[in-house]
Amino acid sequence: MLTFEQIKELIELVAARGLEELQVERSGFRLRIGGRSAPAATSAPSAVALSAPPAVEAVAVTAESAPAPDLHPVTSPIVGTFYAAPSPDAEPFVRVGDRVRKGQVLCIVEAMKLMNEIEADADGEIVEIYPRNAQPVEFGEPLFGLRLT
Amino acid sequence: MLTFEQIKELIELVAARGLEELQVERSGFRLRIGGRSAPAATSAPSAVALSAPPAVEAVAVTAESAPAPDLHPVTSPIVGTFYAAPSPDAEPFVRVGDRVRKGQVLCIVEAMKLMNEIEADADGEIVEIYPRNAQPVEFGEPLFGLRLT
Amino acid sequence: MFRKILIANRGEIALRIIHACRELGIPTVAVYSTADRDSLHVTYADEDVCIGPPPSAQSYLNISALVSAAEITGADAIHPGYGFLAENAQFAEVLGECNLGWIGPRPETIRLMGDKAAARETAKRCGVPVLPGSEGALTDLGAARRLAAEIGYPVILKAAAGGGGRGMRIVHHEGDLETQLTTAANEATKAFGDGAIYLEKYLVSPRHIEIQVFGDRHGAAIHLGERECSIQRRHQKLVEESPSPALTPALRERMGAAAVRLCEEVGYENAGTIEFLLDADGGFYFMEMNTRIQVEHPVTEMVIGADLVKQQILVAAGERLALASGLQARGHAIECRINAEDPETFAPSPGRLTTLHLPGGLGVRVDTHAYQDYVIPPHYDSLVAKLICHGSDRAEAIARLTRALDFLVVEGVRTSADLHRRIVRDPVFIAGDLSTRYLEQFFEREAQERGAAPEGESL
Amino acid sequence: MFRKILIANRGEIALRIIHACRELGIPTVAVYSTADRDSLHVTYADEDVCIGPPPSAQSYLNISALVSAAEITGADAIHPGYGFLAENAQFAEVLGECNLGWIGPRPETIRLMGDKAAARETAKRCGVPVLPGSEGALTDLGAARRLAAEIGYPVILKAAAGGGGRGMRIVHHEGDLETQLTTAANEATKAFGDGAIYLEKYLVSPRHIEIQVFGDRHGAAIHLGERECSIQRRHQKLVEESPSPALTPALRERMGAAAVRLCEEVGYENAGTIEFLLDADGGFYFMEMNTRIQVEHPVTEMVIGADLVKQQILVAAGERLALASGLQARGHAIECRINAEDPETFAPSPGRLTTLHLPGGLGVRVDTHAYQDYVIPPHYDSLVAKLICHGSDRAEAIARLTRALDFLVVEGVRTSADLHRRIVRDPVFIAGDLSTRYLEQFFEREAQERGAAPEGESL
Repeated sequence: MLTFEQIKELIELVAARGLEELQVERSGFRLRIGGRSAPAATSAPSAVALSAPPAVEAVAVTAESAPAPDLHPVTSPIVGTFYAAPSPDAEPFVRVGDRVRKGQVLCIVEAMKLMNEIEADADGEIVEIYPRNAQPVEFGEPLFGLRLT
Repeated sequence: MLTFEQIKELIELVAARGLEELQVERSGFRLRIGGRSAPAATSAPSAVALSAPPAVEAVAVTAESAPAPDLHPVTSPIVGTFYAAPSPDAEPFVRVGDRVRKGQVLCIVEAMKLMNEIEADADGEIVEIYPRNAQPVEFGEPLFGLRLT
Repeated sequence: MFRKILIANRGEIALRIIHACRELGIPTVAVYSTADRDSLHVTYADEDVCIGPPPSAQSYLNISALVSAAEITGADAIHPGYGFLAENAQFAEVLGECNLGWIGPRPETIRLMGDKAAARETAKRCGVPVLPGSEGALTDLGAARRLAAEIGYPVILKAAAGGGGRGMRIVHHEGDLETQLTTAANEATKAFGDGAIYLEKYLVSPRHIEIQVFGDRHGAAIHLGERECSIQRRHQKLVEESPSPALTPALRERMGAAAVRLCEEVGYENAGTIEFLLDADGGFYFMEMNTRIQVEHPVTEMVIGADLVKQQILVAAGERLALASGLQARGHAIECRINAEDPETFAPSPGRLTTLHLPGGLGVRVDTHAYQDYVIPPHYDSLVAKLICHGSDRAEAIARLTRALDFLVVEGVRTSADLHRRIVRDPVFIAGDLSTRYLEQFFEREAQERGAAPEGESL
Repeated sequence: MFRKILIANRGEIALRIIHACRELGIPTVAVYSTADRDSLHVTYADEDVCIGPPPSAQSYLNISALVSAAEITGADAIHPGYGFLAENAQFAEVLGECNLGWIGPRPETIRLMGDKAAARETAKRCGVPVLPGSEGALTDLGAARRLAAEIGYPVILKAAAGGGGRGMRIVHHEGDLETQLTTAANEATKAFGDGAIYLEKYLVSPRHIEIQVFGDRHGAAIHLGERECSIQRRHQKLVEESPSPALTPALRERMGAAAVRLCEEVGYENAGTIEFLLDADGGFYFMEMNTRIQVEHPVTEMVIGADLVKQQILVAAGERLALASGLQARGHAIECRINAEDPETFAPSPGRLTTLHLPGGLGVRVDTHAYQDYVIPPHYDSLVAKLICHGSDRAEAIARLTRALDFLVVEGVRTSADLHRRIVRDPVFIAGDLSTRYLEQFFEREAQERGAAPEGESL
């Protein structure tokens, strides 16, 4: 896993060297930096690819699982589908900027048709809501970033 | 390749831990330290063995190719058999303590029935004669250690 | 055909299944606990989902998390591998209810074969020999005497409620039967509060021979020869091979036919293994059926030249089995399980693999999820790699295994590799003179040799 | 049997020979140049001798150093591998004079087959087809016209003294013959000072098909089927397979019989390969004989299930060949050569392998001397590993090769792995539609596709 500083360094390098693309895929960590669109060359000198199937996406920078380090994450205790609101027509449980209390329901994660209410595990202010509505979430995936109060 | 200091450290460790044996075999370097003759245990915890066939030799310490660093080595330019003297009955070309001059014949290395005279490539004093008489030597193997004069 | 397969497992078998799916062109979903984030099955699957914390009960055994993972990734079938939920009939049923394919036999078959008594009954019904013994608990000494005389000594007395060796007695002569029965009943009462005892024929040094079977939903039921798995430590297999040095073509034919009868009787679908004990006289007895792929399936693959995991997937998708009974075996294959464990105590030895150099070349197969710098987590079983060698005959397979083991380098954790290096050089192993007591006797021989060696020998 | 074998080679083939020796129980001596101190063949041999500095002429080609190394270690036979001194008749003779065994054919056979004209004559003598053409240089235009009409257009004109494409002209129609002959003769005169030209049938897109042969000193002469090696870059093979998608059983029979006739004619001992060009009509023509083990011998081993290097050793020691002609092939095997080279320019790319993860599992064989952190020296050829995959048929072999290539990780040097990943996905390759022009056409197709793709496609 690369640190934030290292990723920044890599971006600078990719840009400086005029590389077309850099992929790093290792141990559950993925980084892909799309550089300048080069004319013909097919692979960058230092490109690292564990699997070959040519990915067609063109991502600027994607670094999974890197929520801001100063926020308190509320993570999903189960695998399932994230819902911001109790029903499609209803208002979301919380919005960015809301102050929440420990035990307050923040969202629903649906698993096997069961609606699991996810509660805040601390008092705080909602600074980030990571998943989009109806997005699948994994165990341990950060759902909200709280600034603790 | 381990340094002299590291080897000494390993000997201390093998002795201190009461190990039966330590083998390190890596990249053309071999080290084998025979420790105390332990009663029953078959393999030392940190023993590293690249090949398993049980060697029956019991070497105290064998560390190949580690001539003293302050001497100038005269190495064998060919694979063959080292002879210290021109014939079995003759006196050796040189002895430890002799002063030799560049170009002076120091020994013979026999290869395919050809007697190749090996000359000193510098002036100096013979401090070490590494191979025994009639011992096989490899290309590049140190034959003599000279203190340059 | 399935559109996407979720692999409800980890380690080498997860990777093995990924291989098969890749070769069939089917995308894969890996699931993993937080302890397995850096595992190769996660790296090499097309998608991956973290399903829970390290304890298996909350991750790899968590049915709800697995079904959810299939749902959020759009997987339409699950391969359970071996262990974990592979023989869990309820899991198979839940998948059926959720319209998810299950790569294994029907849940009712799993349930039937998972019940020892029902499995034994089924085997008897279709003429598959079982160990002769009392049907249920013994009623009195006279009945015990008559039965023991009928099946022949030695016999074993077992607590009906029991397990773990308590209430268990081996009786070699009729004269000992009464005393031993009393002792066993007393022990059983003390240990389980139930003194009921049953009696069974006792095999002194049987071989563990298992038959690989396969069925499909179109009525095919075949066998793919045997594996000898006699080399075990505490009922955990350590070395497996195919063919068995003990089987003649005629005996193979008889055991294979018995296995196929059992498959036909239960309408067995997918891959399965029927375990037998084989005595020195060629008598064989049904022990149990494993309703899943086995750890040691590679030795069968190496000799018959077919991919069993691919067949599992194809058959589960409704295709006809592409293999036939009595497929021509070529040569001989032996598997060594390289476990991360202390070579003396067999205690697990998790940790970082600071060096890993795997042997290769002709006839060498390595199934592993390990790589240099991989950290073996302490939460799961200790299997690091399966080293399988194939040769034109048993002698060549052993020679190849020996050089492969000698060239294997694992540093950072302690492994069973050195034990294997000694086994493959053991004259008794080389002679093929195996039984489930082999390993115990092997250690005894080693201890004797160490004891017998003069002090000065190691100099 | 030999008491100790010295391996006069390096890299993967040295390790391959060590494997065979270990399995036969014969101790080995590795020789190495100072550039190869850290090479695995040095690590894994029983003994090792440094024979010289990095340049091959002073080490691996240094006959005196090799003989001395055998003498000081007490080796009684030398295996030359491929390349270096493997086809050096003088080396084989010297060994004979020194009472050292030579694991290869007799020196006179090496010499005979190493002389193109003599080899061609020998082939013709025993009815093995050669490319029709002029015997020696053309005398006049009339003779050229008659010969070309007889063997059919296109024909190729070649400078008798030549090489490297100069003085070489392909003639498609009789009308062009006169002009082209003049041009070719002029070019040849300029380039070589000799305007002599000969004429040969020109095969437009032939396949490169070679037959593995084996003989022993007891008169056995057999063939072990073919390998198709059409995928070449500048006459260097890149992908090899067995069987060839182009051979019918009848054609295999005919080519095999021709190869065996040639072996019988020269009393061939040990392993050898007879290379043919095969045209689209099933006509085949002798090109040359390689009097040694080939790089691509593993594909044959995988389908026939035999160890060719072991057979080389046994036969050289005077044993009878343990293989028979027309051995039943099982399935299909394909080899990819993973070279350390720039994927665009093919320039060698030596350096440290910072990461090396080799694929494994069913049907995957890797022959390599590389390991993580190994430094590929710049002095020798760029072969890092041979990845060989076996499947029950060609489609399965390709699918397996694809997943194995996808799971291969080599970091630190640039390799041909990515080119292989593209080839195994190429519909023309998958269709088995191969010729020696395949790779050239493959690159043309790729260039066209890149040109044809709309700008926005990659978004």
